Amino acid sequence: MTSLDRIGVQAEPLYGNVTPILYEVAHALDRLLEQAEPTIIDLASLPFAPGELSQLEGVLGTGEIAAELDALGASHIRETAFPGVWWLEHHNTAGEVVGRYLEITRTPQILMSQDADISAGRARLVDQLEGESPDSTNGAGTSAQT
Amino acid sequence: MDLLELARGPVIQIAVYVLLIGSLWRLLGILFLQQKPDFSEPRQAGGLRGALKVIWTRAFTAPVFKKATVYSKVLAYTLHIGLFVTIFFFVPHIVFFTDVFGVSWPGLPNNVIFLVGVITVGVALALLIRRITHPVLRLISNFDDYFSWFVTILPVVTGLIMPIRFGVRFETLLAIHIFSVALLLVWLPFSKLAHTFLVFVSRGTTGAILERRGAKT
Amino acid sequence: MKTTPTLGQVLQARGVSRRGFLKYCATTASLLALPPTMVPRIAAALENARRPSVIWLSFQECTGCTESLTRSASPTLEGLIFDSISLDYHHTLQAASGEAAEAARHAAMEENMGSYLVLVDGSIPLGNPGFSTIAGISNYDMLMDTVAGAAAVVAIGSCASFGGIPGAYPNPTGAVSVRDLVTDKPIINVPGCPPIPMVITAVLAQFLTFNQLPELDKLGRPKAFFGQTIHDRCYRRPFYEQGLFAESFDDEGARKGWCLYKLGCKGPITYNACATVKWNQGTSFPIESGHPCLGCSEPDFWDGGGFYKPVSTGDFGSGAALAGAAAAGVALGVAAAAVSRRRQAKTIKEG
Amino acid sequence: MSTSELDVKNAFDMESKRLSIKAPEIRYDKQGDTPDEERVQKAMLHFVKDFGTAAAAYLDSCIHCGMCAEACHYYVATGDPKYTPIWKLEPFKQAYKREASPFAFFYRKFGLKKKVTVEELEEWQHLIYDSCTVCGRCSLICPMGIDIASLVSTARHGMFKAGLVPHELHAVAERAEIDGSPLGVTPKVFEERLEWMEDEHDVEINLNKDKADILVVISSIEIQKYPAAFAATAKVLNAVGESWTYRSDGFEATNFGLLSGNLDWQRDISMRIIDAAVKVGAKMVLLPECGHAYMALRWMGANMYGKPLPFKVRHVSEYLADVLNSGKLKVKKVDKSVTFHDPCQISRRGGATQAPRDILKHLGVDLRELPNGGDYNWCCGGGGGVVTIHRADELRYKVFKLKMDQVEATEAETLLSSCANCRQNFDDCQNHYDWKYTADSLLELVADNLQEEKA
Repeated sequence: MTSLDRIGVQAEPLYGNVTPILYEVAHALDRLLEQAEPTIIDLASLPFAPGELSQLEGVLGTGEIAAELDALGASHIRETAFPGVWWLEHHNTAGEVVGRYLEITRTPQILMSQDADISAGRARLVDQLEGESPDSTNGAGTSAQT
Repeated sequence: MDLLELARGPVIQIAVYVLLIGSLWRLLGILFLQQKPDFSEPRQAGGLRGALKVIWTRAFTAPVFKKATVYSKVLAYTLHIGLFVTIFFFVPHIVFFTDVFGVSWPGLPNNVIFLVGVITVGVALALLIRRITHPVLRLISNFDDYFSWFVTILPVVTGLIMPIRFGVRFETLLAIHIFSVALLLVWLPFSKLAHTFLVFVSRGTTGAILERRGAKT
Repeated sequence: MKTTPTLGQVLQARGVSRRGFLKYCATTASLLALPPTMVPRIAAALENARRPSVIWLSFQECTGCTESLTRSASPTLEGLIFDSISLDYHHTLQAASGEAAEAARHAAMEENMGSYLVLVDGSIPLGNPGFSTIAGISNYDMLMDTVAGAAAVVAIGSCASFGGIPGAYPNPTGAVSVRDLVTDKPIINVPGCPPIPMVITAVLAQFLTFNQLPELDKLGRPKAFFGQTIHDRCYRRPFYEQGLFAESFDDEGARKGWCLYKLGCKGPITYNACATVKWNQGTSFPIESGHPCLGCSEPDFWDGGGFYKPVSTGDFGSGAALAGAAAAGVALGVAAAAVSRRRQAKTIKEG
Repeated sequence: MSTSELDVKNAFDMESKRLSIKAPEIRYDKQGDTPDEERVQKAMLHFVKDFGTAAAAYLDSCIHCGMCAEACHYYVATGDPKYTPIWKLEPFKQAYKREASPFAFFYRKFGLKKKVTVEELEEWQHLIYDSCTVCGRCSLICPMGIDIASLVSTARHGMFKAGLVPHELHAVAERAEIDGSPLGVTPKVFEERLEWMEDEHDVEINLNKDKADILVVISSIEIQKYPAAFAATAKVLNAVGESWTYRSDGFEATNFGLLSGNLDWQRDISMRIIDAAVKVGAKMVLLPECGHAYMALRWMGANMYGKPLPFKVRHVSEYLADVLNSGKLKVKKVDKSVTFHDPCQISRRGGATQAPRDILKHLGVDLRELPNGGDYNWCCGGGGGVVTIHRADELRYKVFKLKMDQVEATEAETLLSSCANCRQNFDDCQNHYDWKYTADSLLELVADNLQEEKA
């Protein structure tokens, strides 16, 4: 699409790293169903040829759920076309990717509301109910999110 | 200096010097012995022609001896071809030779080399077993035979281990491989492995003498 | 000694949510090459971790290592390093200079005696102290003075780890590595020219998380990152196994992305994590852009005999030496034959 | 030393020495009373004294593959590994390594090779003499091209100097040196036998002519056992119309100096013929049906003489083939099936394999080649002086079975050879086994079937 594509070095379509990962995912799904044991695959620890990551992403496809998380930078979390297989991508505040994971689980841990956050939220709510003005609580809530 | 540097530097250098000095020493120590003229009336031209003829023809077995020697010959040929292929057609080796001699040639895929290497080791084991069990070979074998066997097969084994690793660092394995090659180079001129060059002298000598007589070579 | 807040407290004060913290922990696990199942333990440890004081010394260096670190794609420098460590001295980054800066260094040393980390980039010249000085203090004196009260020293980059370019032949400044000088403190070498930024942060993260130093190889490098060769983890490895090699930088093999072994790739003897961690926010690593690995994280890589010389090649010395050896062989052979012939003649004479 | 002093020491015990070799029930012979140490020293030094490039290359390039065993009739017939041809040189390797090899200095300095004992040499007497006919078959199987037969001959030089030769062989060699014939055929006996044959066969046999183109020699075996050879030779030469003669001062073709390993005697014996030939101005010396005589004069004669011989040397079969091919001699057709036993020294080692086949073609016989015959023929088992060594008889008979199988496989009516020594061995073994084949003379078959020139 750009002149970059005409540079001599091109990616061969297949180096063979994608298929083994897909097998690993299939086994992880077995474990999830039979033992309710989730698996996380750290994609950063695996060697990928140019194009293979997007190839893997393409094979896994897009499923029904996609979530955005905004904590210390954005995170994209979505279920792939294979239910139970989640694609997680963490970015830092500069927008750079800092981690890519495949999570084979029912719901990724990070989507769950965390006890610490729940209790902090509850405290805020109680404070609010105990007669603070709505304006000031609003501001506190905003600051906690960034 | 780490192990690999040692192997690639002084060790292989000294080994090559020893190989060179030892081989020439042995070869010339033989060639410069007395060579009495043969005054008998020749039946036909012998000399170089006969020498070259036998150097070539003795690579093959006379039909009458085929049955008796087929087992050892097949093994021996496989061993030699296996060594030749693994030494000269493994790409990293070719790269090495290119660096030394400046010429390059196409190599074979690593898995082919690996397979050939495994076959070579297998055949060498079969030959060793034969040497130990066959009454004739057991009788005539000495330290040179067994140690030369070991020294020859060691580089093949250390080479084969490299892709398997067994958790050892690549450098260490490469260094060990080079050490084993150095051992081979150092041992070669002083042992029966010198047949790599002496075979030409002994076959050639017989060829020159017998061809001159018109005798069977 | 003042009590420093725990990391948990720092993050909380900054209003970072638990999710953000978990995300940070996952990234840390990834950094430390720990399995994702370790995240809860990391979280527990980090919550209670106290920010260590860090003093960064720069000697004969090019600032490439600092550049590398400040471009770290891990949790950003401001997000991780400055939050989780207390960088008390870094003469390139800090605002203070001259005596004020040196005063900050001494203050940090005194406050954290025995527990601070010293990060060093650049090699130390022993030839003449005047080759490299900071605030009039020679590199050697500053290093020895600073490490005296340190918990550990992290040598960042090949210069600090092994001598690097300044230490390459002919080494005009008499440059040496930190390991050559410091013998009584734990030293972690993070070589590379520059080192992979994630590795630097990972070492800090491990120190921070578990208050311990990573497991090291014999060259003092964290095994988690330097345990395997580039060759081991290279995506082009299948081509090596099939014997498919690029012969030049513009042939078909090069275009098809075949193995660069023949073009001098030092991957087989270079221990580093480039092939998996990659560079530039995980974009790629040199082999991916078609250039062989130079082996920059290995000792003396500048003097290794040529970047484009394949690794299996040996050195047979000069042609003259070989010719000499040949001449010696010839002489010995002829002499041996002569002696034998004399002995034979004697036998014949004596009958 | 004298042959009468048969210094027969008892057979020595080998059982305690070498696990792999069975102790043979044979005695070992020693000549003279040289101390053992000196015997060993002499054997070693005289083995290597003539070592040139060829022998050195041979001993240095052996890879111990053991294939030579498969070519040796002694190994094949017995299955005993000690008969492996190269093993027969084993103690002599030490001599080579210490005295003449490129690294001899180190071998001497550090004693790298185990010292040879006189007991070993005695044991090897059996391997060097009793069980090697120097037939050279092993030389053809060796992948390194080592001529093992020539090494055995060289080893005999050492053994002779050490006085470790089987007595009978030593005795016949000494007699040949002193009397001019291994079988005591003095010139007087020679002349008597010649004249007897002249009468018996009514043929003119030239003797002691001053000048002749061809000097004819004969082997003592023929003189004593197959005297018809006199007549057969004369008939042929007369028919061709050659100028030829026998000489009383140079009639003996055999050379037991060569077989026993005494180089000086070998030279003396060869020089008798050479001197006689030079004296009569011969253009050719015609050798009789004797294998080692061919090797001794045809291929070694000039080297004994020290310069090229002023005459050609031909075996009678070569001569016959020549005159038959050129039409100078004509023969009648013979209607029978024939197989031919090639004498090792003439065919395989000497290169004259084609000649007898040409002759047989002219005779028109049904030639049935021995299986694996010709250049790869099994030795008769009596060559190299072995037939003279009585203690080797049993082994010789055993080995001869190979020959019997080979001959029987052809189902030919007649067995021919062109070596009196082979024929002698065939006769002896025929007697031992009560075998149906007799080895006949090729020369006599030709002589008996000459086409009369004028009706």
